[in-house]
Amino acid sequence: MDNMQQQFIEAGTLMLAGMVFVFAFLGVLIIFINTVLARLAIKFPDPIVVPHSRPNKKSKSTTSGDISPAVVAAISGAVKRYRSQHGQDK
Amino acid sequence: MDNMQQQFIEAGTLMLAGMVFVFAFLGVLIIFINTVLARLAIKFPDPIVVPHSRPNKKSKSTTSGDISPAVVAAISGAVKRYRSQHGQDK
Amino acid sequence: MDNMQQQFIEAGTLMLAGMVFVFAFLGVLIIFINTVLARLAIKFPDPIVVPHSRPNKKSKSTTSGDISPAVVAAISGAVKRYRSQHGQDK
Amino acid sequence: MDSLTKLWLSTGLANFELGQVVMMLVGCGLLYLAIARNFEPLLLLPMGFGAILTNIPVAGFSEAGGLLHYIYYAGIDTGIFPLIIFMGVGAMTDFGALIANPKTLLLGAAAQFGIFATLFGAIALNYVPGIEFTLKDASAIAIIGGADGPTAIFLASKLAPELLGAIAVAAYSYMALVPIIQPPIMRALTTEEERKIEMKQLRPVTKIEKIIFPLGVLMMTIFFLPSATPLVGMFCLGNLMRESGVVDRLSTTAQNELINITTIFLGLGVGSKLSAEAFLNVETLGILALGAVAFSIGTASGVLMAKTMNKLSKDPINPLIGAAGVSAVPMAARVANKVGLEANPHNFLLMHAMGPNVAGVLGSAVAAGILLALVGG
Amino acid sequence: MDSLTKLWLSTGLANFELGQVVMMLVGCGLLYLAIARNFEPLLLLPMGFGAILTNIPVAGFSEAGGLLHYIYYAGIDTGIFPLIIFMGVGAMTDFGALIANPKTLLLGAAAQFGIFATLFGAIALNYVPGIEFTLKDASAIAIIGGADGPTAIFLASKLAPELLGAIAVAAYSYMALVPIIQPPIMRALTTEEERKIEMKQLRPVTKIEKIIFPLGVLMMTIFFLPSATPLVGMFCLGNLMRESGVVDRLSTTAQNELINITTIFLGLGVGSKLSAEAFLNVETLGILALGAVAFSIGTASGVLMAKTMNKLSKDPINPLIGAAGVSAVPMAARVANKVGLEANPHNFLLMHAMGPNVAGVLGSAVAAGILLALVGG
Amino acid sequence: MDSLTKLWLSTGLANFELGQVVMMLVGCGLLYLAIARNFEPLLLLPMGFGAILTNIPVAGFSEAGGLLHYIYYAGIDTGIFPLIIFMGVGAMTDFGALIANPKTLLLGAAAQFGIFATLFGAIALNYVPGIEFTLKDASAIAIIGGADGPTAIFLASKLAPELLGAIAVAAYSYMALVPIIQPPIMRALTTEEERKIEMKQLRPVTKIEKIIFPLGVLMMTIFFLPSATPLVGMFCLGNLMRESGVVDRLSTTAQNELINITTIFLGLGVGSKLSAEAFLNVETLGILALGAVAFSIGTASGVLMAKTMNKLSKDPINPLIGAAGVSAVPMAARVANKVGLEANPHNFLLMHAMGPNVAGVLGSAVAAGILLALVGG
Ligand code: NA
Ligand code: NA
Ligand code: NA
Repeated sequence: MDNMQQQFIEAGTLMLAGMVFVFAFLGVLIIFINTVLARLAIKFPDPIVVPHSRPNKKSKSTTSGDISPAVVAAISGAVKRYRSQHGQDK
Repeated sequence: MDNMQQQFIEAGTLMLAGMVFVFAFLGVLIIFINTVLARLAIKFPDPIVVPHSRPNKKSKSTTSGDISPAVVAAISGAVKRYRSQHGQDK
Repeated sequence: MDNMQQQFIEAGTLMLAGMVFVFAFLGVLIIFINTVLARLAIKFPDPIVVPHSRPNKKSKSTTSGDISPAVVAAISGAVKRYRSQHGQDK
Repeated sequence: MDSLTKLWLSTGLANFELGQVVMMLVGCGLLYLAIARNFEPLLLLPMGFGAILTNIPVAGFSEAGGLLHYIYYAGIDTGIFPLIIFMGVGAMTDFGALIANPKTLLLGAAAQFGIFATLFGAIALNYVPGIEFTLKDASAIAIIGGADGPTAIFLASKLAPELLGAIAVAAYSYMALVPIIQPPIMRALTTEEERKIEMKQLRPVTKIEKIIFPLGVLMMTIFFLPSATPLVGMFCLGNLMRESGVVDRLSTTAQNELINITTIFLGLGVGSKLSAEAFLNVETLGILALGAVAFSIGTASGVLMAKTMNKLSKDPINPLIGAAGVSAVPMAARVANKVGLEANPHNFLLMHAMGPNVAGVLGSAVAAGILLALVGG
Repeated sequence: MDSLTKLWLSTGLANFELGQVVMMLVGCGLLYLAIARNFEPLLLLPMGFGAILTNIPVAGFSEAGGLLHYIYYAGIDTGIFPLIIFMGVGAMTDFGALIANPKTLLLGAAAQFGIFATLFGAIALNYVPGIEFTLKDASAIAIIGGADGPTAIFLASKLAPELLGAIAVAAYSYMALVPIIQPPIMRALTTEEERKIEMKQLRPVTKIEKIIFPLGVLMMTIFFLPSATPLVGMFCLGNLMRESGVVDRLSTTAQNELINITTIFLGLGVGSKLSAEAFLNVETLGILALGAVAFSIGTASGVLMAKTMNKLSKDPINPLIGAAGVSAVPMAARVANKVGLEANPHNFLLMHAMGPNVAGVLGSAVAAGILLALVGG
Repeated sequence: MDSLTKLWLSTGLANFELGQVVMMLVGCGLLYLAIARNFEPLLLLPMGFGAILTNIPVAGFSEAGGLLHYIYYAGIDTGIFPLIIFMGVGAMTDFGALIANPKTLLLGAAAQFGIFATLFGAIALNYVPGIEFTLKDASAIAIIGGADGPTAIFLASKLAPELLGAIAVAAYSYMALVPIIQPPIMRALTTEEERKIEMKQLRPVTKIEKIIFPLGVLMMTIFFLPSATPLVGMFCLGNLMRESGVVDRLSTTAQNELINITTIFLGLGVGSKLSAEAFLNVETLGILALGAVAFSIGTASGVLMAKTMNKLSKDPINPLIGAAGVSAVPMAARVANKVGLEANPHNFLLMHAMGPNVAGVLGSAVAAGILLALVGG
């Protein structure tokens, strides 16, 4: 079957071209990460976050019985949201 | 008015056919529930849930002053969500 | 350039008509607020809300260690929502 | 001066027609009902607003290229919006009470007599001069008796789009009026003793039953009434998403953001059909009258069916729960509960009334399918 | 070998045109402004990304069948996306400060002079070789002075779609630059004493006022300027959903998920208009220059109007709040507050500036309606 | 009687064809897998339901005017739904592990051999009578090996829409079967010692790297493979929204409501392609067989590549993480972790496996782009 043979050749070429391309593409991406990103990471390091300087980013409501105003606001927001979703029917 | 008479006959037939069909349909549904579903309910009963085996399914935060980590996570999630919704304008 | 001149006249007319209209429109709106709304405000004053009569509107969960059932419901709802969003992947 | 003339000619004042003014007042009336009287505000508020917008002269909201034109043809003419709403309602519906007491399906069936009797009535109204309802029109009007908004909009958009505005107004208004329309009928048809009847506590329903139920309903609809499968199918999809427990994030979205977004546009789109030509005529009065009749007959049929069943059944059935068969979920069930409490302060009928209530949703979707199959072709 | 040739011919490298490269850099510039400089990131991030995508050779994002093509024609060409955004903005807007001090509407009116003066300026720019703005173009450019993104996009998509990209870039960039553009103008036009003026505390506003206000605005727009009703109408619908208190779930969705979804696609769709042919020309430079002029004139007009009113009014008016009349909600109000605090550390102008700020939104929607009515026909 | 005949003729029972019944059973099978076996329920539940709906006689869900027809042509034929999903997945993806250990990109590349080997296999299947796959068909089938649902749907809708149903069924089923398919292959190709290898802890990754990474990926795709930019572009847009930190509300919506809404409709639309003619044939069996082969080859290639790299690299690489290169995020990474723990209870590979896992997503999007470029033209 001549047609089949040609299809196999096409499929084989695709396989070869495809795998070469995939490896080339992701390989270049490795180089990109190792050069560009690595250099950027050194030039623009993440700011060092002192936990106490951002007390409201993650509310430290772990101490029992001591709830910060932000949490209260969030809770009352959640209550409101909860009610608006469950209190109104259809 | 011949036309009106025919319309009445059509409407009457619709009424009859409709009500018969509705009763038949929902009646068969009763049979379905009483046979198929009833049998399924016996074959596949709900697993018996021992409250203590799933402590994190409904956090038992009713005891005052004792907040579980899951709740804290939820609260901080709510705070974050609250802020992302209210802190950014337009 | 005759064409330019005509365009300037058109633009000038637009400017004049536009500013007059904007002022007229928002001016009438002032009158609307000062008459219609002011009268409505007197006729239908907001109901006086005694804080204690609606204790569940804003849950007063500021007292440490005392969480109302509504808040607990909201929290467990938030926990559920949090889990459903974060527990299922892709 | 040219500009000023042009500006004047482009004002609403220079272009108003009387009908548009009246229809804007109708729109304001709907807003009033929604906001001040709390009449089904989720739909009536955007609908009233849509009625105002569509009647603005010059603006062309409902003409080709206008916002409401796009909304109507993309979402309502295609049936997509009511079907999405129905999916969301399915995801909100708990069939537990119905599965626990399947007899209540008969109450949901009986209440559909409101639909078919109204169809007859609509044809009878053809004796009134100025009213000329075809069988399609009559069917679309009759579905008001189903007391189910999306079903009514879906059927009307298929059978009688020119009546859609009036039908939606009537359907949602009477649904909001359920607490006023039903109690007198319920009291008139029952004795004090009957209203005091306490019912047996419902058995618990297993997860597997709740999962298989929507699939069974869908299969039956496929076998017997394919024309109802768009409505029933989307409803069952929503319910399956809810009960399966494996796609909670989809179910939550269907019940919240998706249904909310769709509701806004559905309301606006339905409101866009409230034009003067389509609404300001005798037929609208006829539709409003027929709607009241439909709700009353549906309520009465449900109650009478429940009375009959109470006599035949070994377990007692409080006839009041029959009224919940008209659907109008969950309002009608609450009304049954309230009227029951008046007669017997220890009698909580709410859960028992939820059975006929959700049965009524299925019943009217089935009725809509029958009308589509027999009249829509 | 055939495959490799085909693969090479299908790469971007083999097909790039210079203009596309430049426009991708423009897109990257917008991303930089959005991410590193926090310039209106909600729109500029998707817009910059859309600018990159639309300029990719071979990929055909903005050709028939491409993603951005669908987004643009379904959402922007029809006007649907800006109108949905406007509904959401309406649902986020509190008119309380405006109702409490209605005089501030005049500040919102005065600031619109930025629009109409710019229209004049755009026509004058026709003296520059390579620039040829029609009256429609000039009107679409002038609306940048309205400092309101959705209004600018809506009007530009109707009057001058080929300028939409440049106009949106200018509008959002200058809105982000409000804290840099406005203060020098504000300081130059006011004395230290004026900036120190403290204003009377605002009276409380009742619920009924807040509910009737959007309806009143809509009615006036219907009477006097139907061409503005798409913008004003959707804005008032959102505001009514907010204030009515009966459709909180719709209002919440309009303010959150619906506006978020629409913003992503609006940004991508606007970005798709940033093609080399449309953007890389002298006209874009003209538009950027006119935008800066428009913001400056608008700010100055607002401040001068406030100075005048302060002299005529019995209650003191701090002229700084006039600058908030350009809209750019709530940035301009915050700028007024900040400049006020510099002069008088106890003078909190934020709430007072919210009045002219939201008045500016109405004012520019009205201005857009006038331009549509007089130039759009 | 006429009505009854009409009603009977409109029932499903009177119109069923055998193929429809079988396809409904297939739909029920998908629902079973989704609900009882938890096989990718988010897509398989709506997809199974869509399969049932599309095969209902008379109802015409997938004919002009039917709900699934609109969904398919608006969302899948255009490619919009898979692209929106991909944006959401991008917003959910953390590339930190990949950036920290970029070598793992090679594992994601190696695993794509599953795709191209399957393409070869699909052509070989043309020897089987009744199967006749064109190169386009073969490419669409091969992408199953990418183990990425939206990519498979997107490519199949472009190259072989008539096979879309079978391809989606195979892709999602095998993705759900990853924990069953992969472990035996992983154990067969590795020694106990190799599975015990502990890897160096990953370095922390800075914010700037995470922001620039999606832009870098997009730029490379633009340079080398524009045909992949729809998929890669939307993915990178989502990821940029996530990592930029300035548009959290858009990112949250893309990860939640928007992807949920789209998933419901994508599932229904894909299910609508499960018609008897398209599914009940030998080709579907071939596709299912090829899918299993594709996953197995992909897994093996990843593991073998990792073994090779472990020998060449100075830092130890556990070969198990190579299996995660097929994507199927995050299931495949979890499988690698689990098999690793069996050999060494102190060896937590999850984070290390996330690198190749997300690399696999990029790899299969690149592979899809190659197939589109070379076969799609
Ligand atoms: Na009903
Ligand atoms: Na403005
Ligand atoms: Na992959």
